[in-house]
Amino acid sequence: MTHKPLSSLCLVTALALVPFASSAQTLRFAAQGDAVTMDPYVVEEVFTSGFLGNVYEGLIRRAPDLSIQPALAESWELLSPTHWRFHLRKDVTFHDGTPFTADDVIYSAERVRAGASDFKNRLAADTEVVAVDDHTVDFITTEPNPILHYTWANWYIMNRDWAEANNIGNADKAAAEESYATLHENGTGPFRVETREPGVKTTLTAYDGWWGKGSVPMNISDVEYTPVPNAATRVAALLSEQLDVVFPISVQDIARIEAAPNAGIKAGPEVRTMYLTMNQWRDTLPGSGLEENPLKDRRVREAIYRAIDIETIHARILRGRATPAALMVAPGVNGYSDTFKRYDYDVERSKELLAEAGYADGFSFTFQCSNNMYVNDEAICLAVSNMLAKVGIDAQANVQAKAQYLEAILAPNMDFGMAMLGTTPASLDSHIALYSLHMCPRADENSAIWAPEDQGQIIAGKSNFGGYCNPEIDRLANEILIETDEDKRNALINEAWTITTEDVAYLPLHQTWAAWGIRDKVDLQIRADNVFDWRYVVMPE
Amino acid sequence: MIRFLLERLLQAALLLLVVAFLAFVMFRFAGDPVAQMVSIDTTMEDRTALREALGLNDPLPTQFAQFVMRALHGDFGLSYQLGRPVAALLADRLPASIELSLIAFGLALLVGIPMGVYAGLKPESWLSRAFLIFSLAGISLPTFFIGIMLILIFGVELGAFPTFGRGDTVDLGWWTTGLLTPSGWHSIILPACTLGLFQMTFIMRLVRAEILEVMRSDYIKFARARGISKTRIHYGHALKNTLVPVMTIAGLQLGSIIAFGIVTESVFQWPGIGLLFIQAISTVDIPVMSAYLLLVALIFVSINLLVDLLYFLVDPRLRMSSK
Amino acid sequence: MTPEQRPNLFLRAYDSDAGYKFRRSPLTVLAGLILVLMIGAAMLAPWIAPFDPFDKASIDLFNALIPPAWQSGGDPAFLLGTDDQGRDLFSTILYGTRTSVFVGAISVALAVCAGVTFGLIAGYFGGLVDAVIMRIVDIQMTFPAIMVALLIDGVTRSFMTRDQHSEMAIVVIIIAMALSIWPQVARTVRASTMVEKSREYVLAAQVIGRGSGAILARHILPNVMGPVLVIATINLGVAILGEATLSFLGLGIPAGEPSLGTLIRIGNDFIFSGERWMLIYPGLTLALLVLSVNLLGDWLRDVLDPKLR
Amino acid sequence: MTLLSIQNLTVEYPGRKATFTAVRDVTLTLERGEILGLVGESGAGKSTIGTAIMGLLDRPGHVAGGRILLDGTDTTSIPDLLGARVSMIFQDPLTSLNPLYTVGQQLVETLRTHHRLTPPEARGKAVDLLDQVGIREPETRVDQYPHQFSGGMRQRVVIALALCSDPDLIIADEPTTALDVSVQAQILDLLCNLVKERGVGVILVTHDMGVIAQTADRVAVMYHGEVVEEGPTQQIIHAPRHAYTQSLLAAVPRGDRKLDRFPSLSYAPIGADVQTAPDLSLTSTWLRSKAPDVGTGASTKPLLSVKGLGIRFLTKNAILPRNRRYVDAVKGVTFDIARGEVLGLVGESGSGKSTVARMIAGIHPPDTGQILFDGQDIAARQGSHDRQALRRQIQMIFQDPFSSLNPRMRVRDIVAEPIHHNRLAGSGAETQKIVGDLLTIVGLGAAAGDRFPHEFSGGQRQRISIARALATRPRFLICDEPTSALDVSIQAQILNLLKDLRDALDLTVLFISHDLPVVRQMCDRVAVMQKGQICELSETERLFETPQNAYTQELIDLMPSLGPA
Repeated sequence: MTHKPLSSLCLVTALALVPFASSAQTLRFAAQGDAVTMDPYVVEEVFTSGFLGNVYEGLIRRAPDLSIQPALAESWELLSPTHWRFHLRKDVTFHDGTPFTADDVIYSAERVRAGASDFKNRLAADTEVVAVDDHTVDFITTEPNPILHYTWANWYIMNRDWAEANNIGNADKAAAEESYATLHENGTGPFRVETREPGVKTTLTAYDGWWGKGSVPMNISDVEYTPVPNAATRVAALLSEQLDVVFPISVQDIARIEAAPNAGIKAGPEVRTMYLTMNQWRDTLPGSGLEENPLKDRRVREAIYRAIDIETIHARILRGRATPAALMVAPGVNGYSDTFKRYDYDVERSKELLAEAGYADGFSFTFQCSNNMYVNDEAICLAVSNMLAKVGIDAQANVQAKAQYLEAILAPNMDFGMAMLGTTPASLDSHIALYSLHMCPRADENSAIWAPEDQGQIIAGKSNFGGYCNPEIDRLANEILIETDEDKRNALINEAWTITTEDVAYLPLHQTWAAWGIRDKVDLQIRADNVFDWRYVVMPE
Repeated sequence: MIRFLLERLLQAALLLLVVAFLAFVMFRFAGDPVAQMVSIDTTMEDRTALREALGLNDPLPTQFAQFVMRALHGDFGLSYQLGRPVAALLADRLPASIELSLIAFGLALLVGIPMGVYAGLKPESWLSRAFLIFSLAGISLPTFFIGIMLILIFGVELGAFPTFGRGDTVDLGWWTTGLLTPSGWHSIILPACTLGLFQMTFIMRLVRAEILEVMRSDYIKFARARGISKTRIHYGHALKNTLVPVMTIAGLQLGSIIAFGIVTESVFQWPGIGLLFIQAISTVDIPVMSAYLLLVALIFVSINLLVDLLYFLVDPRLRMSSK
Repeated sequence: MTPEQRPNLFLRAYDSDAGYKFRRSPLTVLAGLILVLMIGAAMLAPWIAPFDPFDKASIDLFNALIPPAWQSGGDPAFLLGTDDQGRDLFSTILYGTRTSVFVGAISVALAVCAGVTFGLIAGYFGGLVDAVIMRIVDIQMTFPAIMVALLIDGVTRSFMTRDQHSEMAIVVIIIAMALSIWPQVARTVRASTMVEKSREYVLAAQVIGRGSGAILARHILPNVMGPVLVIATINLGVAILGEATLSFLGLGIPAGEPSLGTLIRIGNDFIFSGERWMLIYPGLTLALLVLSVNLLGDWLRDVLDPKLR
Repeated sequence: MTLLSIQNLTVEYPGRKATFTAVRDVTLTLERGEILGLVGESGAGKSTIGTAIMGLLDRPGHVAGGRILLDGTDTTSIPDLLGARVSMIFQDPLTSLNPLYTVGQQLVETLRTHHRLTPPEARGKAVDLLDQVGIREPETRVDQYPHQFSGGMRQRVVIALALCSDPDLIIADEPTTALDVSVQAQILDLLCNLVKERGVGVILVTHDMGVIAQTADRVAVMYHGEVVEEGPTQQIIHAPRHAYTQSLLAAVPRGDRKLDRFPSLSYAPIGADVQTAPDLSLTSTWLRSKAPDVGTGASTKPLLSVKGLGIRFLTKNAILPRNRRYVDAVKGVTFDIARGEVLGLVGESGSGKSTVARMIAGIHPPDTGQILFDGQDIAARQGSHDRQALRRQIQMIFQDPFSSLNPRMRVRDIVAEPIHHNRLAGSGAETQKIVGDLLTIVGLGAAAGDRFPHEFSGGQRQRISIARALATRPRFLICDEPTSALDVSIQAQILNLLKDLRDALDLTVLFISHDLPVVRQMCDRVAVMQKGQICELSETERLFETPQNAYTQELIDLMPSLGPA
């Protein structure tokens, strides 16, 4: 490009009236944020992992319906309850042409568990990984784990030779020097990174040597990714045909895009469940001025539950694009059952319950909310706060950006009475939801939950910021972990969900729908976990 | 002259140190970076280890000393969020901001000064009144609102201009420019107008006031009495004398262009340092934020120095007294 | 002329040059009227507004997103329609204007207090005090308001609990705006003070034996207030805009207590969905408010100090 | 042919409430080579005539009637009137030149506007012009900027600029008012010589009768927009016919002999500032009743004694003390003032006389020396109660009546401030009584207290200043150029008032002025200051008749006079 600035200036006026031309084979795609890094082990975050899933591949992958598919592993078998054997695909090469072998899996297994990797829990520290031959790898665990590979869809395999040649160390967030892997990749996936300007633009091209060619309908040759944090700007860019796919689309903008002649919407429920967590741990409730903590009383929790008119939130704020939830896991997660029903919306009953518990005049507490983490999170928070006011509960909504919000709700601050959060079980199995959200967060039987000196050791219940504690659930969760018989396991899960629902451990709200804005004639598959798989994109020729 | 410069440099260095300290202190308290860097499921142990590794547990003076020492070497550390050296991040983003600021500022000067001169020379004409009302509207409408409206009208309804980004850029090795491609120029128009509008009306009002003031002065009356032509009086005598105060304020305004750039860049998703900064705020990316602030202070100080030097060129009184 | 014969204050104001210039400019009169009306309505919001947006129990989500009364689907009960929470937009705008005017007025008042005090001291005593204050002013001017807001935010965070902090949001933003305005006031006052202090009436007070404090308060202060008034008016507009911008960026007033900026931010999310009234009316209110303030500021400048920029 | 003929000129300024007629029905003529003096007090409309000729009236002022003919042609129909035919010299040389262009650039620009000249030719001509107006080394100075010239030199440059176009007529609007006496004489000489050499007509607008007497061929006396009398200079000065001219001339202080009082010959319509004779009987009540209570020492000692007074000002600041530059504003000044005496302090601007006054008044602390008041050093006794009591007895009247009163305070509060501050009255009512008396004494009447300073004229304001100064019952009064900003008729009234008060209250006075005739009328002894030092001090009459010092001699020689009476 050697345009002279002056002549460009003249061109600008001429071009102002010409619609934007685009190559049919280039996918121009925008989302809220950028992939944080090209190093697949540094941050576990949906967008980054999903983005890297087009560049790197794991041993397994999830299909558009989230079912498990073979990827770099062609097949696997359970030799014993603790001994897994994975047979690797043979015709795979990394983007630099190196063939993929068992050694790369061993390297990846080492690196994913080293340093400050965010993906440590993909493999227990004591799991042994052994190369049987160049294309066979064994995983030997100390305890039976029937869902060992469930979380492996975003454990991407890296190339040992490339990593060592480029001095790539552990995935370390506090590194003093930039890692080569932050800006560069060497995956086996269908796309290779061409240029990368973090936060500005990333361009990718299809990898000619990709083993899966022809197995998917994909016809794009290039991808141009731009992060566009501002929702209105994203919509504007889609409508002015500067972009082919944008995500996410706010629910209120869906109608506008559907009405546009040149764009459309694909929307579906997410696998993420939105819920309210109630502080049952503190002895006094933050923001209440009370000596005690009313939220420890089950009746009060049920009263709050019944005071929330989920249908109106669903209709007005989410414009029908959500699925009210009765459980802490969504349909599609193993262990979900539609036999559970929400407590009915019943203001009178709610008031009765409060009166029974001794709070006929209501009380107040701090209600922490985010405004940039979930679909319409701020509006939902305010609506909940307004609804609770009608039964006399003053939930003082404190709406903050993600950084401040997380600081407030994470232990040890726990500076809240109630907070709104969303959860997606990484393994798409109920166990993880029970394990991290419902198990008692304590280092051992005798220590207090969230005791400062124990905080470093807490693993079970580490997302249980409300401090819900029921020994029965702890017992069930441990049984579920090692139960290999599927029917028995599902029965145990069902039992656990029955107890937590009865306890009103949490207040599940809904699964919101994710909406994708798509330029006319572009076809793609959306996934409930919001991962965007470019292999399914078909652009008009 | 040299003594004056040295004095100003010393002052500037002091100012930068203070700004560095404030930047450091303020961002030290702007939220917990660790909460941002890890996933919700990370254990307390790992969080504590990370905090230790980042040096967040060191005493404040130690942290500040390290900060300054590294800053002097152009090393602001790695971005917590992006894992890249902050200096490199800023260097990548700076061209976009500078191009936007300069185009907006140029636009403001190019349109604002003639408008101001006209309104100052003919204060009673209806066009001057129109300019004045327009300028009031310009300083009364918030930048973000103007940006949104421009996007809505020219981007969405008319589809005439891109609504975000820089368009195609050309990498010159040390500088990435959007000014060498049609789409680059196409993309810069709306944000530059948004950013420039406030400055333009501001400069217009300033020039107008100064011209009115200068035209009342004795030497203009004397020049008229000597029969010097109107054009010479207006554009030679009046405008030149107007330039001195206009330069100061306009110089200071360049600083505010950078500040308002944050808003414009965020509305138009312009990939400049302002956008980087606002993203850094929401993720509490301390190294990026403090480096940005220092950079802004540095730019501001340099502009002030430049304005002072320009003074010397324009005003002989200063040139002489410093000899 | 004996005091009894003197016309009352209003008549004198009406008859003065300022009053004359005011009457002669229809635009200024209009701006004055609008401003009085808006500020009056905002101050009386609790009595005028049909709904109380702070009374959470009265807000019904069922009423959400009703368009203005004259549009199809509008409800006469909600003149300008409702927002996504079911709050009456007209009431919310009234309360929002109240917040905006409050934030603007208090921050300008604070800035004027600080700016006048330091400007007087710097200008009158000169020397080291002057140098120190003016360097602080220089540094302060390096920081755009947004960054000042962050700084204050950060500092308050360090000694307050979270609850206190979110309750203090409005205070934080006021202090931030005040901090970003005071240098300008201080500079102007300092310049005027340096002029005034060499005037002979100040020397006369010194000869009488008046102390510095009395001279500053009784003699210099009243004579430097003219330009300050102009700067204060203009900066009232700036402060209102600043609050709106900060709130728009999400660093300002919490969403539960509407200000015009937060209303526009919320409205901006609906820019494409057809519910544009949520953006347009708060936006118009803000523009009209600031425009009126600026028009009055212009008139004040013309009357009091044509030299001010 | 008559060069300039003004026929029935009327200039009006339409205002909001009424139309102000600045010039009414004025008819004047001017010949080539003639200097017509246009004299009158402020607001008389003399400058308006000048700007009307140039066609440079400020809007909304306009010519409402009459014609101005230049060589028989109406000036409004002469295309190259400005600069080419008519030129103007303004009052303030400091602001008449564009600070951003060199003197040469401004000359060349003007020359090339009016003559076909190449830049080098124009430059040559510019150098010639500078030479003609008496600027030494014109070759180098032509490339300098206005701020590098002194006031007098700048006025020469202004004259050179006015001459660029070889005009037929020059309007000189108070060309020497802003200059020191010595410079004034040189500029006036230059102007007279140029007129003779070039044969141009000059209209000299001034308020200064002395300047007129020295320079003008004919004089037109203006009063309230009208020409009340016109005639040859000698006739006007020595045999004025109109009552206004007579009162005006009577009020001009005489430099040649001392009078007891200024003749109270006043022209009736002057009205606005004519006060009823002050009722000095009141001085016997409050001002006298409590005689100064501190330090009434032996009456033979001087009341004020200044010894080796010195002060220096920083001219260039620097971080290192050794790089700082100072100027000695006052150095080794020593004098005594006896009780009841009036000591005059004269000198040109910058000679340090005001600085001496301010040190005595306590505004600037002196760096060296002593100020003994009633035998006690008031400079050294920092902040003590005694010092405050002594200070109270020293009061000061300032030069500029427009800035010496706080515009935001009512007159009553201005006068009451020293009483409140020194707790001289027992009650508010008593204070009000005293303030009313003081205002009556200075001839304004008690009702003036309700008004603000801007409602008063310059002379009235100076009376308010005097009332304020008297409010502490001072024994010592410093008058720093108390009348230099006033018209002569007002000056006479104020000076008479000061004389009366001094007599009635037995005040001791330090009287500072650059105006030698005024000093001769007012003072018992005179000290002459030059460059921060006193060069001569003696009895007034002796100093004026037989000056010992060369500088004093020069000042007295340059003293403008109306010529032999």
